[in-house]
Amino acid sequence: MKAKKGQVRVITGNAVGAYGAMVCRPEVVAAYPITPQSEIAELLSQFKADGVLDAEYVEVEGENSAMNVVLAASIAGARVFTATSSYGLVFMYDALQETSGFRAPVVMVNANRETPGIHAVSSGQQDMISARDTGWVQIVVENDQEILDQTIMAYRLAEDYDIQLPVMVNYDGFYLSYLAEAVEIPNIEDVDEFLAPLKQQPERQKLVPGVSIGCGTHGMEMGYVEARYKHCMALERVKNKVDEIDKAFGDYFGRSYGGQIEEYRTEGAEIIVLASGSAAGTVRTVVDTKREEGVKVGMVKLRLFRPFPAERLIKALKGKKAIGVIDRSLCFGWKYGPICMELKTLAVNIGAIPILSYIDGLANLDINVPHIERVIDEVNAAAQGKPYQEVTWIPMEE
Amino acid sequence: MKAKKGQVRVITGNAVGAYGAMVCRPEVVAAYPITPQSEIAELLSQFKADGVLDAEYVEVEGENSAMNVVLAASIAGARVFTATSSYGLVFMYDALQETSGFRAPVVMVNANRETPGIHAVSSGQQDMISARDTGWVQIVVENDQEILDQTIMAYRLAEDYDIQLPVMVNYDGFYLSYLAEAVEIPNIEDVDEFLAPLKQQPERQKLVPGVSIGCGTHGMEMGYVEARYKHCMALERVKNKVDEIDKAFGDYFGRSYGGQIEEYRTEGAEIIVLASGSAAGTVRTVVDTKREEGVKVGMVKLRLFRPFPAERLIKALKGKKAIGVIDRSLCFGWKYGPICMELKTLAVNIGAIPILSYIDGLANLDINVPHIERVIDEVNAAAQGKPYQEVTWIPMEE
Amino acid sequence: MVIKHKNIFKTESAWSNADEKLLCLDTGSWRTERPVLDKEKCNYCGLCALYCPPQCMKDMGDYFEADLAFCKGCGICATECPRKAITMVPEGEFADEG
Amino acid sequence: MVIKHKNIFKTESAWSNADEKLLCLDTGSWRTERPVLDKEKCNYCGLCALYCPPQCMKDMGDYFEADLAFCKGCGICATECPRKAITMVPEGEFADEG
Amino acid sequence: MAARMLASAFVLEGKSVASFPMYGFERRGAPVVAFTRVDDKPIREKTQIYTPDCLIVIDPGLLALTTLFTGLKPEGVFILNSPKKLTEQPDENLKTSGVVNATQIAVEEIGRDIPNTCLLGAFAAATGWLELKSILSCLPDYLSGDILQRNLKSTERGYREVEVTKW
Amino acid sequence: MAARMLASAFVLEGKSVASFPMYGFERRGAPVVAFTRVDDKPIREKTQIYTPDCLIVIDPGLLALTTLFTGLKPEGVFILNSPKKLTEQPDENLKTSGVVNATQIAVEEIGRDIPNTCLLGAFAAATGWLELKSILSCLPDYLSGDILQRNLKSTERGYREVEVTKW
Amino acid sequence: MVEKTKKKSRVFNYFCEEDQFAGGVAWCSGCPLELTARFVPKVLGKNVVFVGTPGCAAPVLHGQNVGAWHRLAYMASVMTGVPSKATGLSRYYRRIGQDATVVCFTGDGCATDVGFQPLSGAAERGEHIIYLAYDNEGYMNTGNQRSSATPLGAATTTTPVGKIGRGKTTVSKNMPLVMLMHRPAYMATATLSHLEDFAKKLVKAKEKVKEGFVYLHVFSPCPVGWRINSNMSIEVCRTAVRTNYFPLWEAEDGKPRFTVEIANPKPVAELTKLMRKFSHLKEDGLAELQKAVDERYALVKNLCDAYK
Amino acid sequence: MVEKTKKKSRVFNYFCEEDQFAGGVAWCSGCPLELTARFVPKVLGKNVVFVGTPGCAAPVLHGQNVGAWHRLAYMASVMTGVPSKATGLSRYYRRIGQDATVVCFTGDGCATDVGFQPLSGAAERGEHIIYLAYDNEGYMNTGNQRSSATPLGAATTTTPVGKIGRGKTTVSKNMPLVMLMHRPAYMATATLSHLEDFAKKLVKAKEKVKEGFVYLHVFSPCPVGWRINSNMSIEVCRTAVRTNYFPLWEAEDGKPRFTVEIANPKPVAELTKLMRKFSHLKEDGLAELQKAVDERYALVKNLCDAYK
Ligand SMILES: Cc1ncc(C[n+]2csc(CCOP(=O)(O)OP(=O)(O)O)c2C)c(N)n1
Ligand SMILES: Cc1ncc(C[n+]2csc(CCOP(=O)(O)OP(=O)(O)O)c2C)c(N)n1
Ligand code: SF4
Ligand code: SF4
Ligand code: SF4
Ligand code: SF4
Repeated sequence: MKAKKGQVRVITGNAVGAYGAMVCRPEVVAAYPITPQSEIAELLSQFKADGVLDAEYVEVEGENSAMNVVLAASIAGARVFTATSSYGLVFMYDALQETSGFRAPVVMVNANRETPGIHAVSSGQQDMISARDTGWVQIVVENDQEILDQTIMAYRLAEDYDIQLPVMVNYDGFYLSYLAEAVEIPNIEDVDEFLAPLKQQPERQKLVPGVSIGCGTHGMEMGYVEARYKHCMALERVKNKVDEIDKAFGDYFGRSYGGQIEEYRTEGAEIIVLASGSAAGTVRTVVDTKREEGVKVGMVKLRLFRPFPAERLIKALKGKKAIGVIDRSLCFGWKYGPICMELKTLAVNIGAIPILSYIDGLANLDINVPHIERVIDEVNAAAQGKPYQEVTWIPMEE
Repeated sequence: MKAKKGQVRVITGNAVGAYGAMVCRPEVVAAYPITPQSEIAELLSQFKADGVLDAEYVEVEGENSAMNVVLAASIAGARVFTATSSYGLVFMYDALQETSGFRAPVVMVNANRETPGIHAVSSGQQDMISARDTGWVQIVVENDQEILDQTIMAYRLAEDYDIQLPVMVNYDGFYLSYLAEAVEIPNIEDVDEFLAPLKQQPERQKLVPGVSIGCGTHGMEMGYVEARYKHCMALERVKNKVDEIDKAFGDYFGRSYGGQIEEYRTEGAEIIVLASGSAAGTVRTVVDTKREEGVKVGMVKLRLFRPFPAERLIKALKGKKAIGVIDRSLCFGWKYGPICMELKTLAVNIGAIPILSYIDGLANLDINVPHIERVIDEVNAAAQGKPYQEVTWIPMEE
Repeated sequence: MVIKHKNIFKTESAWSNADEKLLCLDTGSWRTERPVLDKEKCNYCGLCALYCPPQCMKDMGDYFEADLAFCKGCGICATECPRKAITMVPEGEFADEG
Repeated sequence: MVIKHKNIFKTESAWSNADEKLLCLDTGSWRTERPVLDKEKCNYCGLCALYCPPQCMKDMGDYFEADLAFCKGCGICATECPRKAITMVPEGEFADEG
Repeated sequence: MAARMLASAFVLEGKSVASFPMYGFERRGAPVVAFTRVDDKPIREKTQIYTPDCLIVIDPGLLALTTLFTGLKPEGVFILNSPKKLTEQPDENLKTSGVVNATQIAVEEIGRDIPNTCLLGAFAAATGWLELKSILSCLPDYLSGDILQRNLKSTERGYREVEVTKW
Repeated sequence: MAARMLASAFVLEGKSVASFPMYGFERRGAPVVAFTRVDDKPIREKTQIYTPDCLIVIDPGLLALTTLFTGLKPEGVFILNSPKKLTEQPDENLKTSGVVNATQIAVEEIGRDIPNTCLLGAFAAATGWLELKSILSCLPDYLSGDILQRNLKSTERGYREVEVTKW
Repeated sequence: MVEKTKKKSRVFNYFCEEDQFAGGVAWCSGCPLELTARFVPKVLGKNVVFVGTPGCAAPVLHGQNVGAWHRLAYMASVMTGVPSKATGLSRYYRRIGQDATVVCFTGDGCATDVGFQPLSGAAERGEHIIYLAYDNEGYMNTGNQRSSATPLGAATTTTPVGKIGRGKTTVSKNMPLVMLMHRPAYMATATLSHLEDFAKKLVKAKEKVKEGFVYLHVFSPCPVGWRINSNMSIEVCRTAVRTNYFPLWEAEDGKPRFTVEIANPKPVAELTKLMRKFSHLKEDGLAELQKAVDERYALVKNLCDAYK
Repeated sequence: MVEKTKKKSRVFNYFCEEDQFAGGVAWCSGCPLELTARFVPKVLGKNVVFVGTPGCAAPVLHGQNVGAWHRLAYMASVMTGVPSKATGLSRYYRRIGQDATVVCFTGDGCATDVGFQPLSGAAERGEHIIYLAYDNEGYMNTGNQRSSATPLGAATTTTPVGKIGRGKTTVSKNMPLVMLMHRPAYMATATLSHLEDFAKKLVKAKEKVKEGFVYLHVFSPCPVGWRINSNMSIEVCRTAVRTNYFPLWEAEDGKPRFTVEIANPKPVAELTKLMRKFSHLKEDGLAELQKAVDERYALVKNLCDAYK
């Protein structure tokens, strides 16, 4: 560990997002306000007004433009940042696809919120799920400190020459965006140092005036296939890269998160709860209690959602007796929650064990201790060969 | 069969889409032109100019508005129609989510095309995949006649009181949109008759001026969960409904398509090719040849993509020895093609047999006979226990 | 699945209906000041009632009276009254009334 | 996987570069008529060259000449020439030339 | 469009047809390919045609393409729009060819460089797969009025003026 | 905001804290709830608090809520902003309560109806979980200038004027 | 004792309907938006169908579960879809002969920014809808961020004042004139200090929407975001008119005319001093703002004069 | 024999750069868009960065695999993102001191319809970009569908003529004036018959974009879609100017002035007869179109007069 101790402040998840961006010295920032993200846009504006942040700040007229602005600036060579949530995320959908297709290393934080359809200003991971086919890297974090640390790691990942992909850092809106915790804000020079390895890499292609070069050209037939193939291969490379960067971050700053997934008390565990986001924190506490009661339960926290960390999940879950997956969102057209549905793709590799899908915490509802206890009890029973229910909408049964 | 013989015309898939809409007597139509769909917008305009189509036709300024127009008209009580493709589909993404969340029985045809990111004016199912999390019903068809028949069936499905969901009818852009085939256009009175059962059902809620009633209200907490739950349950109901309507259509018009999936020579088959869209037609011919050669191969054609026809697929595939899945699109973040990835979710139920993923036909490339022969040969080898490659990008190996 | 949830909406999607439930806040409790009328000065022009944002002024025949259940105490009526017939008085002074 | 495909792009994404490959169509073949100049009438004002959409007129010092590799035969030069120095002649008449 | 007219004509003769064009990226000028399948049974393949029975070339410039005849079936027929006659067998696979100056006929009859219907006439004559009258009776589905009349003439002239060679 | 100031004060005393509000749909006026967790160990739960150790009520109107005290731990503390004193034990679970007329103090000191900092003072006094000076030294992180001075006063008065009852 | 005239204001005569809203709705104290929302259906009548979106007017358009804030029909929308939804409704209602006044009711943020494209499109198509934009010069519901309608120099949470920052650096989008150039069947500016003027315009809007598109731009200060004392918000409206900061005019078939003319306009400082969002402006800042105001007023005046 | 003056047109003096395009580019024969695309960088120079989108100008912006149609830097975009992408580029280039002229190059369809919102937003923010909209009055690349810029009565594939249909039923969006009301640093209308006028405006655009936003609206008839003989497209441009159908003007800092004034404007029928998209119009149809043209011209004229 080389980094000096940073400043500890009690700030909200949103403020953490803003600080996380700021210490990475983005050069072009564009954002449009939306609950529960607005505070980020405001704070970055304030940083700029106070001369603390030396960036172009573009007050765009909508999210679609926010993404286009940072995409283009990134292609021109800038380090860029933006932030959104829900309605904003789905309104920039075409731009999201373009950004990953152009291989622009944009970093965005997304404060998870329910998507339009049924109007709601409330927490839920549906927006993240809605963007799973955009070709972005998607990471989910659990608490405020992780928002900050992951934002820094996101730059190191996105701008890596072997990756060149946009990265979305997701955190639960409301539950984290407004949660004030004590957070250590690293010194900006230490962040410079951590991101310095990027400078040793070959330069990525940039759009330069006066040079006969064009970006976003038509990929014709095999040109198209090639570009898509490279995109998919880069996503494959992301998996190990996430582990490596997490380790490097730990070595340097003294905090690390397990990379693609985190295993919590999985050693000797017979059953596993798979969770992501802020709910993972609560799951930890219940795992501890249940362990004390003698239940051999562990938790796997999904940190990387895109690309889906298939290999590490298989490794972590192989040999277990049953799994419960908690989803804070829906997978339309399937009975299971989306993370559960994707996990089941690996069922053949994991073994034909019970995988129980739980849908909970939609629309600001709590994923609380009794809910998680229930999950563990049911998964435990299933592990012992008892009959079980494949899918449970917890709130509908209360 | 009761319907009289319709008029046979040699027209393109797009024209078929326009006729398909017209015979259902939509009251409000909105569309924005885009290759390869534009012909639909043009033909519907011409029908209207010629007095053949008695509908409001709204020449919107973009696809996002097209969807909003028909959504609202539908909520007011109208039968509505729209058509798009690719860039248009992803630009109306927020509106797509709203439409399904509002449970508006909008019918849309989508001429499949590659999505932005890498610019391309070419065929591919990526747009359909990009919309899989919108809560829409998504159906894929194989040929021109099916475009027309499925459009009619789509109204019967969407407006069914037990369903009340928007339905997207997908067909391969270029390969079908511009393909001229002889198509039977049913008599409009027969279509009226086929859709008449909708009139016997209870009326869905409509937005009426002067009445204290509001649509798209905030679903708070359990209100939200309830609405989402109903949405998911309606999607579950779609599955059987699709089978029923297909049967009813067959009884009445003499053409039917198998409902959620079609099984082609699956009886006695040991290996299966799972395909969708226009490629399925070519697969049929290769299956026939291979059968003659003694290979016990059959095809399953995926017609319903959302909701995913899990139960019928399990039934059709259980006991087979190996499966090859042909995807004309990608599932970012997974190695497999998207339909293959979803199919694998069912692997535990189907049995631990080899499932081979093939990615082919991107960006207007052909999914041709040699490719399909290769797929069948490899799947056949895998069925015999030979080692196999999990994922193959066919064009990259050529 | 044992659904214990009792449906909130009769419809498939989320429709609201004021006849079923008219949402209403106790905005009277926001008030820190209360409009007090000097009936002598009032000439029943109704400007106070017209400008009152929550439109909570009741027509009393020859003067207007704020509905204290809803009056937010903004003071617009007092400012806008051409006759200065309305005064804003701190709520504290009415504490005993309930 | 045995990748036989040879990369088209050097970069990760799709970048084009006219120095590497300047796309160019044989637009000369679109022509059904060809501009023919009467040098006597021409006063070298250059309007034909300025208005020519594909900008295919070459400056020959005291007159302009269409590059027949690219001239699309639109006839604008002939229409716009203030001296009527250009005539459009059907390509058929030049069939033997090539 | 011509491909569709051809398809309609075959349908009139009781065949199944499937016809589709592949567009280039460009607005115009770049080669556009159209495929038409004809069969007695329903057509299920939805692919490009790699081994055609007949090749119709509208732009004689394409003769320079080395791959032009790749896949053309033995006994295949080749129809060419060109003012010049073929002096030698363009491809060894090729047994029958029909050349017609469709551009000129079109310019004369229709007044514009739209050689397509003329080539349909030539197709019917050179292949013998289709009656001229089937084509003629399909045109009114696509054209009307004066333009129709002109195209009917152009088709007929194609039928009559095509020069068929057996190699 | 008040919840965050409280959290900061605890951090100053070396505790771990996690504090978050739940917003209603409305712009203002509707009840807004904020939760603060304090612990010696890192806090991992990210849920609402169902069984609080202390309940601070800013709007006395909420006393009418029948569920107000649901979950309050035995030995729990209840802080109320009200001009009126509590004449009877509001809930049988409740052992300690502190009442202060924070609205009035705020109006007097700050000039506006912002009773929050005053209630923090009352909280420190009634619970004894926190030193007054920890709160006071946190306020400059959130406020400045004249407003800070006024709030400091308001906090102190809350600390001094809260009327603590043990039931 | 003062002589009482006992004559109620004429504005009452424009009302054809009771207040359609619940007594207690969650608008901030003193907010003219509340007055706007309640006033509009009183004049337009029961067959108003509101189309609305997130923003401070959400009570106009979003119920909560089965509950609603008012007794009118309405449709909630994402910010990107308001006028398009109104189009769908109005087209169908007209088709079936259903009497309806379809009213889009959004803030300036939706109208000038993230929902501007469909608004412009609906105007171009001449849809039979009324679009009412209440202009509080920012995104208020999300916490007072700048919108395209935020004026030069104003401090908002995204154009904050700081060491370097001096409020918004560009003038606002001149939305009334931008919309005039769309040549709606009818359009007008209005504000809450001039209620009879507003009522007349609503009456005209209801009439002219039968011919085509109607746009209403309502100046609606935000006491909370602009930092105005709650009792002064109507006075702010009035002062905006009297300083020519917000001139009152209307245009039938593209021909503008003033409905209120100000003989001796006051300086804009009279307006800015009523609120604190401009309190950091020094003399030069105020002079710049005054220049922007003058320039804009001259533009409207020129156009009005041309059509006299 | 006519006396030869041997004096080359002055327009040549505005060129500072060779043609940047390949000799053979896939624009239709006689299309003024091709002339526009080739003309612009000749005047603006090598550091132009084009941002473009699908449409007939795609060659300006989309290469094909590694190949490109021209030798300039460019960025391709979806239709919804052009001015926002230009913003991102221009902000960064200015920040690092890179000389660049960022030019959005789109059709009217993108500018007035599906890409209008970001255009309006960029104008409001005063971004340092040039937005050039070539106006061929429809979506040409997708097959001549109507756009918001399609004029009253014009037949397109989505406003076709038929038993009932009579072409477009609404007037076009008055885009130049809508943009004027955004008060760009500079804006101008231009067309291809008046090349010196156009060149001067480009030179001014390059200068004024240093101060803020620049909008150029270039009338660019589509020989194919409008059904004009290919040799007549420049004449159509000229006639559009001479009939006041498309007046030539510019506005620095919001102050419009004519750059070409027409003494005796010809009736619009002189224009419509040069193409077939209006050929179904009877006398009344033409009269309506004439009225629309007159009304619009009067509006510009009033504004120009006001700033004289
Ligand atoms: C696409 C999208 N982006 C952002 C938001 C977040 N949002 C909700 S309300 C609001 C402000 C609306 O401003 P305005 O229309 O002016 O209304 P006001 O809040 O001022 O009443 C915003 C940005 C949203 N709902 N949708
Ligand atoms: C979101 C979206 N919708 C539709 C299209 C299809 N499209 C491609 S080009 C085009 C027409 C563009 O019109 P305009 O901008 O006027 O350019 P022109 O074709 O006239 O040159 C359209 C609608 C698209 N590319 N993206
Ligand atoms: S405004 Fe004043 S005078 Fe008029 S009715 Fe109200 S209180 Fe009376
Ligand atoms: S104080 Fe405000 S809310 Fe109360 S009556 Fe007066 S104007 Fe209405
Ligand atoms: S935030 Fe402003 S505009 Fe919104 S309700 Fe409150 S005072 Fe009115
Ligand atoms: S379609 Fe029209 S605008 Fe497009 S290149 Fe051809 S002539 Fe020009």
